[in-house]
Amino acid sequence: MIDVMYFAWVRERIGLPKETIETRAETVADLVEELKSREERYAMAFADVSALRVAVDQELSDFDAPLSGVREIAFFPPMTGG
Amino acid sequence: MIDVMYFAWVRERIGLPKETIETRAETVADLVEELKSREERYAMAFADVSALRVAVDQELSDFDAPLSGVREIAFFPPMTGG
Amino acid sequence: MTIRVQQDAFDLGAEVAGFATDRKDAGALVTFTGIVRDLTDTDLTVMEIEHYPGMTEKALGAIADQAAKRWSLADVLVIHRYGRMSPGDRIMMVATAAKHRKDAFEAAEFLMDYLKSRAPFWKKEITSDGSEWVNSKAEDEAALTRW
Amino acid sequence: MTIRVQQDAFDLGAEVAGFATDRKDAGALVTFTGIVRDLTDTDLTVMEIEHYPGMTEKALGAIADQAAKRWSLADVLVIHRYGRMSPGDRIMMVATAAKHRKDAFEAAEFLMDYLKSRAPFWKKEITSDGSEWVNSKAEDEAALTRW
Repeated sequence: MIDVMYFAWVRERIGLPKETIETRAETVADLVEELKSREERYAMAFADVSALRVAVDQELSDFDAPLSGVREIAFFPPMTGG
Repeated sequence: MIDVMYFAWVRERIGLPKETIETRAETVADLVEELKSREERYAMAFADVSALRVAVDQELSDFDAPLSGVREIAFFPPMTGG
Repeated sequence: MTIRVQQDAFDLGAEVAGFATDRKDAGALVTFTGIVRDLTDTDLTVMEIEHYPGMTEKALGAIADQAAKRWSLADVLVIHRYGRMSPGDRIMMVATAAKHRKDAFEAAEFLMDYLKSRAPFWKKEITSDGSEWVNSKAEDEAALTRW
Repeated sequence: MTIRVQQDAFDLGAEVAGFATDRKDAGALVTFTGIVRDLTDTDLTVMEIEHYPGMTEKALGAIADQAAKRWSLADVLVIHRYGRMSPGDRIMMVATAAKHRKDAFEAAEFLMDYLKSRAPFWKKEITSDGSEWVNSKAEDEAALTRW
């Protein structure tokens, strides 16, 4: 069970801020493929992962990061703070 | 007639903040020599002109600047504002 | 070191009034304040800022920790707001206090550069024409290579 | 552009509250404040600042003009005090407002570097041991070569 969070336009495209999913995906990239195959809105949100960032357990990470032991994954566009 | 002003430790060594003098000196350096020959306290204040700065009519200037038409000269140590 | 992520407005004067006052060796205080701009080409009515509660505080703390390691600082303050703001409103501020001005300036610029593209905030501009997420700028990412 | 040379204390918060508020394109505000440090090796009781009335305002105005030419600024503020001050007191401040943070930061650093060694102020430290004029630092003169 992993909490998956979405922010900014990723949240808007997918239509929800957070969901808890059961997955056998081994990496972030695997999880993305699994989500894309689920429904069109996921396919649209993840169409270009180079435009996305991922945080694994609240730390910026990479799409090839392993999911073993991870509790929270977040997907979002590049940050625009300040 | 030129107003000559002194600031910081130059003022303290010479013992006054401002005086009006009549001089035939042609440059700032000539004026410094004239003042040094006057009295010991001037000689002491101007002993090392490399440690001094000069402003001519309220603009930072050089010791070889001409005095023709000048109304106000000021001598002081390097600035320490901020 | 103080990190605050809040919806409420803040008062720059009040924030710096008490900042680093117990550190008598701090002769230099630098502040940066980010303000919602009024865009000339459209009528910006609202700026909405979303963030990632939990990660935001951690990310800002990590950036401030890095600054404290790289420069000799008496204190660091970071405040960043989220929610809805209007043109002219203050979005965020950083303050750095140091013995020397060079440390205070560099640390403040470092904090801003990292905060811009490494803290999980997203800006959305809402105008009379609709709303749009602000795109990140290549120059903001490039600014990080300086450090 | 505002230049003030004054004996009275100033309030950083009040100064920036009204600063550049009419320029809605200014999204970045940088301030620097110089504070009288408490020296650890001696007991500094008073800092006395002398200046050259007339020339001071001109010199600060010229430095601010240069900054306004080199960077795209919405506004510039310089306040410098003279007279007697105690440790913890604020000596001076500069503020710069700009569309982008890089301009605001660079202009503030430029103003400080020039103000340090080109504006006619002299500091004297008065301690329990006596009084001494502060020496200018080679690094402050060297800082000017950057611009």
